[in-house]
Amino acid sequence: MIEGFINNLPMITILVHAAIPLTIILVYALVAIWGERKIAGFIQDRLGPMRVGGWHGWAQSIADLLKLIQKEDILPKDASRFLFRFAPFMMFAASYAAFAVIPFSSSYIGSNINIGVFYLLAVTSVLTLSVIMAGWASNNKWSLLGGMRSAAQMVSYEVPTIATVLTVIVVSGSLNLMTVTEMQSGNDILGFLPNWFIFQNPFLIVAFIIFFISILAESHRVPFDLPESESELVAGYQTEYSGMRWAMFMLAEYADMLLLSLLGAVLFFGGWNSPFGEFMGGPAWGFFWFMLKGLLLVFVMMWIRWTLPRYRVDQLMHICWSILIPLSFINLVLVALWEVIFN
Amino acid sequence: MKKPEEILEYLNQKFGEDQLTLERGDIGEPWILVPASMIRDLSKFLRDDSELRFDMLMCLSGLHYLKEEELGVVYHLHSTKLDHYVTLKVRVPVEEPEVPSVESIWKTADWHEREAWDMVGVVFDKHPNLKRILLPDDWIGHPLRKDYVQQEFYQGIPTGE
Amino acid sequence: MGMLDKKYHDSNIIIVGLESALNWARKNSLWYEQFGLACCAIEMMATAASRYDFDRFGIIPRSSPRQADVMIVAGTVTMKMASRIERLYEQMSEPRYVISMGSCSNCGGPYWEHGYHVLKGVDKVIPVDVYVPGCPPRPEALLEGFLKLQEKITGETIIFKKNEADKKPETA
Amino acid sequence: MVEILDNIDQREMVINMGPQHPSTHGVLRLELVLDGEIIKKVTPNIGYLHRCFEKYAEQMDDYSKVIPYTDRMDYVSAINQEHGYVLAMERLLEIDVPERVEYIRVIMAELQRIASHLLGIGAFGLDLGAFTPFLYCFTEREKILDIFERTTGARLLYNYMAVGGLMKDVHPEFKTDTADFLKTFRPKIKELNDLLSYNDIFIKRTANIGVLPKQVAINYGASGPVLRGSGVQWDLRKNDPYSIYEKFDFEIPVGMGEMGTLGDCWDRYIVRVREMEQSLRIIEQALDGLPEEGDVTEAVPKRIRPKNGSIYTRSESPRGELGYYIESNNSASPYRVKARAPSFVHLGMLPAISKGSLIADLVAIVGSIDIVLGEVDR
Amino acid sequence: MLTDFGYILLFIITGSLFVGVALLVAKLIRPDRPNDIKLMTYECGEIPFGNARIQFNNRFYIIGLMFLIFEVEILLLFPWAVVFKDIGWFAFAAMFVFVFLIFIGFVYELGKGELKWDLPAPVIPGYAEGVGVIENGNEIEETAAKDPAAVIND
Repeated sequence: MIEGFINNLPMITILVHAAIPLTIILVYALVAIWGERKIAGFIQDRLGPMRVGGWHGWAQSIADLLKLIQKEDILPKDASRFLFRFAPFMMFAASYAAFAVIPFSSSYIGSNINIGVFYLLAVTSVLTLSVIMAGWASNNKWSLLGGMRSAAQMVSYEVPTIATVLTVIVVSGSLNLMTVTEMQSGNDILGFLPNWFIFQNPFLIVAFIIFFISILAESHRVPFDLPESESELVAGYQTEYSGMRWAMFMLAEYADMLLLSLLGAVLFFGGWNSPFGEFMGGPAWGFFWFMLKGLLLVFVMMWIRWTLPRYRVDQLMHICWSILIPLSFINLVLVALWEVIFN
Repeated sequence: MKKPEEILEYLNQKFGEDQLTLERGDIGEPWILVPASMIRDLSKFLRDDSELRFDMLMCLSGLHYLKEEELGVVYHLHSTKLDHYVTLKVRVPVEEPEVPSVESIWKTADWHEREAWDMVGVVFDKHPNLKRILLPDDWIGHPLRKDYVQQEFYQGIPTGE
Repeated sequence: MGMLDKKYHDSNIIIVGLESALNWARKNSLWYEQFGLACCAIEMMATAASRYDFDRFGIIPRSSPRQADVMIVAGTVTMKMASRIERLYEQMSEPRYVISMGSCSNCGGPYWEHGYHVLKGVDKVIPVDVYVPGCPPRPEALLEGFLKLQEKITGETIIFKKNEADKKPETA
Repeated sequence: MVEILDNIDQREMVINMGPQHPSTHGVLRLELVLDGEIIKKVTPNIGYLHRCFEKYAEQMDDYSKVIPYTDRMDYVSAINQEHGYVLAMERLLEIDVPERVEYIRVIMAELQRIASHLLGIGAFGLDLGAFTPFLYCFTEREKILDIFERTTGARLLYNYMAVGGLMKDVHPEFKTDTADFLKTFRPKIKELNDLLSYNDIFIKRTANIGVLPKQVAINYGASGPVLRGSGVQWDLRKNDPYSIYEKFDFEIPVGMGEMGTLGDCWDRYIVRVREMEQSLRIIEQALDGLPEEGDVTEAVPKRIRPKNGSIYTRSESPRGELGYYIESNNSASPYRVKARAPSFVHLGMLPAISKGSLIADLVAIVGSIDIVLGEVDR
Repeated sequence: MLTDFGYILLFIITGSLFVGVALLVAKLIRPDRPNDIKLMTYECGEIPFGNARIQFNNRFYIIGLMFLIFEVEILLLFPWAVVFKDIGWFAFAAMFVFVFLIFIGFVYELGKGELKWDLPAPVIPGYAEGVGVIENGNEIEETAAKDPAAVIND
């Protein structure tokens, strides 16, 4: 029995290797849901969860998760059975598969493939599919409207996302996320600034702003949260889902939010490179810096959610097609021009 | 700023002497009693005449007079431009509660008349869709009638305690 | 047939431990269905606002009945609304509770005598767990109603007892 | 409903924005015929909260027993409902009311107007997705409810006014409490303006939506902020002054079409915000003029038996013109009490002003006409 | 020992495995008492009528087409972006021509108004002296004359 254990030791390490991002996402999701309610409470000068599990209700999301496990899972009679069940699988599997290429620290990356960015963008467009599937399958007018809106929104906002990611590829010259991060180590711009891409090329700041707006739309955050807008479409494409299946959608949404923030951190803010060069450089510190940058972006998303109202569908499309896309292409040309002239 | 009496003389010149009478209770404000058949073209005249310009129908309420076996409809009109008020009252026997609808003249009358039909049972002819507005469509009887008896069960749910 | 449907005869340590954990979770994350009928709905909104914050107890509004645990019947239930309330209650997913808020939904309230269109108490249509008296009840009374419901949930058991008392409504 | 189903072609969808919906401000059902997301036809369905107010008024054996039921009609502005009914009774019985009672009634009515507008504005922001202004407005509203609670004992439905006076006098620190509230509330309106009124997304979502032309508003019998939003200079406190409103000077804010065409959702919203400032001015002047002595219950008649006759009196409730038509036949119980509710009339206009808009606009239009279902269904 | 893409397959499997295990555990614990009212689709408390699956009209087709053009464009730009640093000016010139051509097509598309999504064409009720409120039917023709794409040609 022990030999069996030893010679398939690598199999265990592989399984553990694949499960690390899973634990990161689960812990992050629990903390993020509790954090969002605390931040909302702080912004609206109320307390947020307090009573559950002692100090400041830290166990609130655990209670929510455990309760959702006990909730009955209703499969409406005239919903199409297979698609209704398959939508959460596809959604979470797609967003989790994208975590394979995120370089969490210099010593850990899911799989170091050399077309990392390309693969990541391909997989996130599968999310659009699963949202439409959920909307259409539950045969409910509200979810159909939610699904159709999200079809238009996520499809259109992929173009500016990819265009801005392209500007970074122009500067970095490689698709492998690990090499992209390695290129941003050290800090010799103007002496003290860490040479992250956002400081290397002025037009990349414009690219980051466009990128941030489009990932807000990609992960259905206010002011673009039309697919499951609370006040118009009851609960959008999630109307018919209940219990653990709905929890999967919630988890996938938060995971998608983290994924796109981490992508932004890798491309623009130098992944696991610490802002002080070699001072706090090692792989463990790298992971800390990387998660800090990602969570900062997630915090800004939450902050925006509790301040701004929501756009209408046609205004949303107008922003994307008439402002973001032309701007991102012009920005692409300018970045290329700047690269050619200066280095 | 016309008084109800002046408005009545002005109308009498137009519609003939015997039709309209000014009545006054012991207390409160006077009203003009109008025969049911005349109400629509009287209202059109009240709204479009340059002297009167009653462009706002403030309130339309249905009543049931048990002793006289009659249904009443009260119109309160107001002119925003010339700032004067008038109250019209129409009384029809309970057996054939037909009153011409003024919905085409003041759009607000649409819902008020549906409510009068729902509550008191006054039928407004040429009203676009005279259906019950407050009570469910399969409700029996008109509740604001003085002799209304409440139904025991509605779709199996007891209405009493 | 999930575990929560069955009643276990032997109450060993695992079942008791699991049951208290499940009850603790259900107790601490009661999501109420966001719809109000009348004046009590304004007090429900005031309870959800900053001063009497619901969120401290982990209570957040959910607009679709599929994801809601508690249905707060806040206001007067009329005859026309009774069938809708019944359907909404049925469409909620299973471990669900009802708080009847305000004397209108408790027993018809000020409209019990001549209210021909008012349903005299929502328990004629759906089973009620906690009655919150008052017209409208103060936000503290509604919070007290929720605490009473939480006590009731901790009392629920999946172990078969001889004198199995069925759901006895509690007055807050 | 069946006839709608027959004549819609395959691409149109009939949907129920039904009694349970986050943004219908209560139990209102809107049957929408949609093409994609554009609304072809809206039919409001009301009656889910019909609580037989008029039948109750006829069964009560005393005129003053109707007052608790007038509270429950528009439960967001209960004081103004009582004020309307009490004014009608006093005109019917020709009672004149002591000065101190009039002043207290005006202060309470204006405080209630601010509280009601705060709820209307908060709910309007909530419909458009802005969650935080809703809670800021509720925090301010709680301060007003504290003042009401110390005076009348209740938070929402007060039964505070009596025919010819008040149930009881105000609590001793009434003047200082209200003065503190005035001081703290003024900067809060400016904060609300920065957060919501002049927010670019809010303007995009509300300008040029649900346009109600001036003449159509009058023909539909609109009143209050909805009529003023369409540019008609009409406020009962100024044009047809009741109680002691002619003693105070305040302007009537009117929609000017600043952000789009005249009479759109933004105009109706900004009229309510500016009206709150005017109410502050009225309260200030009323607080200075409040006479110290005078028993508030001296003019309350012991038994009310009006001879037969009828009266129609209108007062300016936060939602519009609230009218009471009372008919008496010299007995202790009223023969007929008809309440003309502004929200009932404004909801009647909804199909006309929301044809051809999107669902998101319909939610904004329902929020901008600020209806309360207790008043619509009575 | 797994190749890089093997890891990716492993990630996909663990993702769906996690969802499967979570739903399985939930299936063991949660009660399951379906009755026909509960299984009816939810429509704000009403009985739903008419079917929910209507064919959405053609604005999606236009958006899909436009998306396709840009997706293919970016696809072709990816290899260019990777090697851009080594080639320099020639790469920039080639890209500029390519992007400029598609940009002209895009500007034409914007001008023609095809991308005006679900533009609402509100019908504002009119008022005529002596007639009262008229549900202004011909409003739709007027807006059509001004901006053909604004009104959805049904």
